[in-house]
Amino acid sequence: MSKKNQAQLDRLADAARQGRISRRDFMHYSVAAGLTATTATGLWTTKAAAQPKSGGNFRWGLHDGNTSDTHDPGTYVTRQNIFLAHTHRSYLTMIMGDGSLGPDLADSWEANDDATEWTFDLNQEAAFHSGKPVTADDVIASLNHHRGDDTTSAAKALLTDVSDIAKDGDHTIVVTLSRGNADLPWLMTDYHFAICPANDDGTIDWQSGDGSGPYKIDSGEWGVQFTLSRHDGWHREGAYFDTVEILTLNDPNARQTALVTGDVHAVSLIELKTMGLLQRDPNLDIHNVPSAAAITMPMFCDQAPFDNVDVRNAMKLAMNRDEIIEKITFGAATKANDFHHSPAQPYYPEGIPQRDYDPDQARSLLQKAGAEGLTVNLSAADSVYAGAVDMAVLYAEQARAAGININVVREPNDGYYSDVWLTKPFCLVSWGARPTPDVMYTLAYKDDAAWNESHWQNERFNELLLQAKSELDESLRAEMYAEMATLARDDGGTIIPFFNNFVYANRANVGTPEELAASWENDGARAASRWWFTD
Amino acid sequence: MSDIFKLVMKRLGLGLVTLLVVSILIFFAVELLPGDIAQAVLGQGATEETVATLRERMGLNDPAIVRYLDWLGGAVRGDFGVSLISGGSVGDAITQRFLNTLFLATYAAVIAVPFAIVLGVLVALMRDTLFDRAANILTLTSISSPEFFLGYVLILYLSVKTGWFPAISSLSAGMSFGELLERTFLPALTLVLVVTAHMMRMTRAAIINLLASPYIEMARLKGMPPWKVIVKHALPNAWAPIINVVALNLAYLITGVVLVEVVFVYPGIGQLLVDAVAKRDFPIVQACCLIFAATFILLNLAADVGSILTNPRLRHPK
Amino acid sequence: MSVFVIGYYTILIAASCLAVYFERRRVFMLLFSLTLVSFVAGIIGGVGALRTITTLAAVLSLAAGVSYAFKEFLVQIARPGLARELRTAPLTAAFGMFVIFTYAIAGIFAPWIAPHGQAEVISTSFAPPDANMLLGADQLGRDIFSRIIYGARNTVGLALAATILAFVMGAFAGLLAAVKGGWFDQFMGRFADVIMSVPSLIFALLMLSIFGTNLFVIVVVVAVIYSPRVFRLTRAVAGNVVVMDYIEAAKLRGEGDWYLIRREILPNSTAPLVAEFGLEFCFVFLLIAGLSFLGLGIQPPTADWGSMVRENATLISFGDVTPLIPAAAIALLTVAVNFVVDWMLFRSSGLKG
Amino acid sequence: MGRFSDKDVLLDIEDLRIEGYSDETWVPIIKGVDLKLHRGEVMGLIGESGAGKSTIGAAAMGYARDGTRISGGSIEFDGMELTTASEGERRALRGSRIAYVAQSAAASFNPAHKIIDQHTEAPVHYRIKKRMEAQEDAKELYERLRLPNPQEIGFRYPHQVSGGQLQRAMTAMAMSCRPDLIIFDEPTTALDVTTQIEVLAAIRDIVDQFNTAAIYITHDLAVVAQMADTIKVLLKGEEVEQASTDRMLSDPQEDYTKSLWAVRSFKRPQKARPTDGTKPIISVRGVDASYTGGDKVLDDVSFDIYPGMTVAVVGESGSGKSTTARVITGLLPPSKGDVLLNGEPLPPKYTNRTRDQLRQAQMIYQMADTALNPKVRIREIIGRPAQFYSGLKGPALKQRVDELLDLIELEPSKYYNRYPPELSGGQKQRIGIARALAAEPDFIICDEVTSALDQLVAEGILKLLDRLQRELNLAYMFITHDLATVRSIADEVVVMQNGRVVEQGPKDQMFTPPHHPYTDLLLSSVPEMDPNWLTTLLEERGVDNIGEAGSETKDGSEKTQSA
Repeated sequence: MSKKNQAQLDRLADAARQGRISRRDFMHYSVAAGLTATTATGLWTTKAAAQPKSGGNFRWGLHDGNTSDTHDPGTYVTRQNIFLAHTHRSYLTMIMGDGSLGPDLADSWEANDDATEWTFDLNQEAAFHSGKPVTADDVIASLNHHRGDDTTSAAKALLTDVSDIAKDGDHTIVVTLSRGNADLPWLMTDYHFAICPANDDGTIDWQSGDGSGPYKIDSGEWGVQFTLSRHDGWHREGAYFDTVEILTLNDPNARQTALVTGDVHAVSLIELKTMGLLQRDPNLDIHNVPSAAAITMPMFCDQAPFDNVDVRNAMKLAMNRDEIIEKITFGAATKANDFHHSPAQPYYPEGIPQRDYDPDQARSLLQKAGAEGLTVNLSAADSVYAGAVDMAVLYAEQARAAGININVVREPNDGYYSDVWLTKPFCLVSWGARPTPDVMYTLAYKDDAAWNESHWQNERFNELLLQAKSELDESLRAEMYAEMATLARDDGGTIIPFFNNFVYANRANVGTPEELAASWENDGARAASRWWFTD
Repeated sequence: MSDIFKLVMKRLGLGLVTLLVVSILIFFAVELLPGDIAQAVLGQGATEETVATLRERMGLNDPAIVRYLDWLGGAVRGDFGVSLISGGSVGDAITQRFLNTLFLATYAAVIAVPFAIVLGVLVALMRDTLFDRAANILTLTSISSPEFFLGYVLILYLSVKTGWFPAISSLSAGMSFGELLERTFLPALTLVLVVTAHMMRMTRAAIINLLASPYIEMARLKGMPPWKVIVKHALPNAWAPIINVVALNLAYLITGVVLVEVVFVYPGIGQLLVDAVAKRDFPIVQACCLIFAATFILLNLAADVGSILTNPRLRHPK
Repeated sequence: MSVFVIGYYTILIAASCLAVYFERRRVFMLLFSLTLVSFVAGIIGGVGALRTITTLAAVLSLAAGVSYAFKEFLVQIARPGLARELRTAPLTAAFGMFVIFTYAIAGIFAPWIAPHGQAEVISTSFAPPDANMLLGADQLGRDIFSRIIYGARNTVGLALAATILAFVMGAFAGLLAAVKGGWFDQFMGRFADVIMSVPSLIFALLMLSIFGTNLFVIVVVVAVIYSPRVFRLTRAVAGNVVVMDYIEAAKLRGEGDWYLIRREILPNSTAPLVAEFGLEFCFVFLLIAGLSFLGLGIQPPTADWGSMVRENATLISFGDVTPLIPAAAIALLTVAVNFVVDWMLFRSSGLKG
Repeated sequence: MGRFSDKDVLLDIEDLRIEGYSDETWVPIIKGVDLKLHRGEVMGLIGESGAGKSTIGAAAMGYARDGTRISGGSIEFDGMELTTASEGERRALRGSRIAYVAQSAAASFNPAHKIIDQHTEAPVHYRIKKRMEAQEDAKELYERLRLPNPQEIGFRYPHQVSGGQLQRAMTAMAMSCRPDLIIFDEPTTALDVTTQIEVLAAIRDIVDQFNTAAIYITHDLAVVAQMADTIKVLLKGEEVEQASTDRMLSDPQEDYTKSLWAVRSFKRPQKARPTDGTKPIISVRGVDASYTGGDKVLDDVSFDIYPGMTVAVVGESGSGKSTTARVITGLLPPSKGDVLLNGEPLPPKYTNRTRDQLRQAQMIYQMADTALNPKVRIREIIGRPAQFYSGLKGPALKQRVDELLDLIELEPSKYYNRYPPELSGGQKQRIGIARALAAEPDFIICDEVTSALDQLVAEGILKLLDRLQRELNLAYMFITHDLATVRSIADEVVVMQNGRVVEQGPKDQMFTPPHHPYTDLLLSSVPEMDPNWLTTLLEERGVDNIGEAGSETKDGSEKTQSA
């Protein structure tokens, strides 16, 4: 390496330390200066990446909040709920920046052989903001809040297999399952399972807003703003900001303006169409992170013409995913491969060949199926996804090259999920992120699932699904998921064009870890405890 | 004076009837909203059982009439019930929001009303001059521009480009009054632009309308200078229409600012109402609508009383 | 001192002198004050400010010239009676009529004028303007110019339909109330109060949520919201007419209500009603734009100015004028209508102040 | 003319030309008028509407109303040329040296301020007097003008004071700076005769006392005869002639002036009631009536109207004349008593009457402007009743309309397609008559049909009505406050006061003494063409016994402008 390059790298490192350039830029310039990517990464970690430091008031603008939101974890639904919960409450486990599962309230967990019994050891230090230590009783009450006949929790379905939750001392709980589930610790990261202080009667006190998270609520108004300050003695690393303000900024323009003018330090969503323009602003860092949320297009496999696998595959081949991603999502999406398993989820199977736009092959498959000149209706509504109808229209245009006529049917926004989804044979659906492939497959691809949206029946797939669920050996499990992915890709009835990325931004003076958790926007909704000010 | 009292009482009575009709209208409108509140609360994770349980808990299984009468019984006693979704008292949910709205409305009104009237008098005095024409075109333009457009333009120039004022008006507890004024300056300015034009034009029109009156000619023939003719002889007789348009605009400042609240993320009652409609939270919708309706009725009443008080014919009966 | 600056002041001062010579006091005052303002602006803002002033003056005089020519054109083609009235129109009103005329042409002949379809994706997102696309492309690569042309048809057409319906309902009820009087009048008055006391945007929000956001519902809902205002005005205007002796004469002749409304009252109420129509049209237009802004108006991909503003509002922060164009289109039309209405009000009030 | 020497010329107008703006062009209103006024001289300007009297009056103050401009000539006031003076200089004269008294004091006092505040405005503005001094002065002037309660009346608002009093207060206000010249613009036209007389007396008094010059503008010859030293007659913006009052009355030179003088000569032979037992066509029997929630406005009113006869109902404003008409037409159902048509009782409300009953009683209104729908063509205004009652259509209808237009002496082809605003006042009134005739009625109520018209035109209307009565055997109920009209057209007279009939009988009886005291007051208050009439009357009755003091009208309410 020449001297000149060395000097240039030093300058880059300085700039990076002072927060003047982002990691991406650093990498870009370093590679341009002749370094290999690996070396550059190493350099970034050692020289450039600043050490987190404490202090400051972090203003955080969220794109989805409602005045009628509440502290009840059972009815959490908006980003405001979820992000606040990740800031002022704790979960048993949490998803780390690298996508692995890490400890939160639970220091460790282990299962019996068939994964029907899980034991969680709680952190001894953890305490609620009121000062009360977090005990097994609190955890049990919090989980039970989502169980039982009279619960109104939206997370009830996730815990149907749980037959019992018992405590083993003040800081240990044992969860018994009716069926083995190797993913239980992953499930515990679901945003509903926030731990609240228990009342004496075994219910929880969610009303007070007390929690054991990194920040405690000083004041707040739903749909408007919450002011929080650091919870001294939080049981985990982080929480660098002194205070955090969480603002609900539903209007995209207001949110963006607030960010551009420096009124907030980070926002949970930026408008895709302005992403390119914002990237030019040296004061901002834009993050474009793959997520596990997806757009799907289920076809009823038990109904003509989709009962023929060649037709299904022809439909899949007739889609130009790159164009859709470019035009509809402005590049803020990760190309999917017709199986509902995102790179942001664990056990992601690498090496399955990507299916691409191939109208000729699609045409020949249709010929084989004897379905040339196929005409189908595709239902869509913009409430599903901003640009859903445009996307359907674009797809119709692409499929014409394969000799497929797709009539786009615009459905009413209200009641789309009761009147169209699971009713119309071919429609557009938006899925939120699920923590593990198991949850996703069980919910929407298992043969007897209520939400089996494509009516897909594949014996091998269902068999593997059950096996994998209780398989504790990670490599074996990964193999199984890879096979399931191939089955879904080649036989399944669901076209999956893309996994939508999280696109969010922060001011350049906010330091972020190298790897950002992909479970939610803003580092898995944990920006408040993981990020810091660099100036 | 007793006549005015009688009139006020009569109008208040009519106002109450109007409120009652409004409440019935709103109740059944909310009732007719498609979609299910329990479903809305639970979102994507809803199952049939949880929805049923939640409906039961919210008391949605009673017939509509029973629920309305329940609510009415409470409302008459000053209890507007609890939010179906948050379970908190409606009064608590609304009070702060309404105070915020009132604050913004007052802020805008304190600037706009005197400004509009003085400007209106000035252009009436200088009618048919270049100044009048320019004012006419400017006010027409500001009336004709969508509020969100005005808001965005202000944000662009006074916030993004110059950084003089914050682009969003989030309020937090413990703000000083000065900070409060600075934070809410842009929405207030937008509202000022929207309502000033209307009031100014009405002031001008009301004054010019009177200029053909014999007593104005008399004042001129007494040798009074033009400003005195306008200010002393025309203005006192023009108060009734001016007060009316001021009242109308004040009502608008309170009830019609949803768009401005959205653009500036101001936590006013309009946003609350829009949210509540989206969530079908009937008690909140009902209470907000009644507040709006009552504001409208009271301001109209105030305008009528004001018109009477400024009219010597009615103030000093024969 | 550039040639531009020297030329600028030379022309201004020469024109001022000419004005003095021909004893045009107002012209002189205008020109000379402009000269003085230019001195100040030139010192503060430099040549750029002067150029802005020049551009503004050019735009203004262009608008004035077009308005004047358009007025003369109308005068030439109109019937003699109408032509005489048109001749009294001030330039602003002529400008208003010109704008309305242009919009009408754009709306009616949209498919022929617009170079591309309103939903047609012809380019990449936010493609800059070129020969093919006058104003560039929007976020989906659709031609903004074409969408604005279609927007004239959709937005204005919708507002027009809603206003007409509001007028039919409101005016009919108002006339009937004025003629019938008594409890019917009272009842209608109270009913109008009820509707008016619910803020229009909220009312629209509720109704559109209930009945869905299709065009028909929007028209009806907006009409219902604005008909009370029309009702009140009609009631007031007709109230002044029904006390006239000729109404008494017709009543004493034994004429029915319908005859009274149709033949006696309506012809004498049209002037204020037409003026109000213009104003209401603006309000309706703004309400619909507001609804679109909240996502409750005309549904995509139909081009509509309100939602075009909303869709692209985030670009404003980057100094991109795209979202301002449809908003300006809204403002321009309402200004134009108001100009014409102003003139009509002036004429109907007979005010020569 | 000998009383005034040329040295004392106060106002000298020469070749005054004024233009008014209408239909995009400036049209001449005053076409070269000369006027010379000396200190202390009172000049009467007389002429019909449109003669330009008021415009000249305003011009004398250097004031052009909105939409008019002085286009030529000179106006010299006390040596100062007003046409070239600056607006400020002209303004400084107004109120201080030249004052103005408007036609309707009720409209010309600002309703928002107390009378005395408006009075003191000019003196305080010109720094002639301090506010308190000006107030004292006002009270003194009020006293001189014989306003009741002069110490307090100024502290009332205009609407709390009656019309006659307001007119005097306005005269006092004009005097507040002791001007050299006062312009009186029809100051008594809007007043009842009994009120008019006291205002006239007060004005004449005060002008004499301060030796103020005055221009007195009116259309009423008898009034001007009382007030003016000199009379100038105007017609369409041009001077007809000028002479001293005596000469003008006794020996007018021009034909136009003579025709003005001759107006009062029309008189129709008086008819008596039929004696063959014919029933009255309309019979009002003991009618009481009141407006909703108000006091009784009619009290036991009874009278009969026989076919082919004219019954004049006279009284001042507020006496119940028009209310009686409303009861007869059924617009105001009586609270007691009833109305018979040809001996048959009529349903009290018009909505319950049959078409034929409605047809038989028609009405002609005072204000032709509001009586004819401005947006309907003449052919439909007249044709509609014919179509409505007789079912005429097509050519038959057209023929009937032509017939009717012939009857009212308007050329059918010319007026058939016109709109009312295109017609003159007299023509409009004729259309109103034709509309009533189109119903082929037996009985017509004429509500002050001539009071809004110039005298010559009114004369024509009266003659037309008379001719129609003879040809069609119509009965008229003639509501009027003008005794001259009564004298010329009535067969019988009903005198009303405060909702009561105080006297009724054949006309000749009514105009020969002895009268009911109220009738007497009415009769004696009508100005006569004798310049000494007012002086004589005041001597006979004493200043304190005229006008409101003499009558007993309930509130002395004024006749307000109805337009």
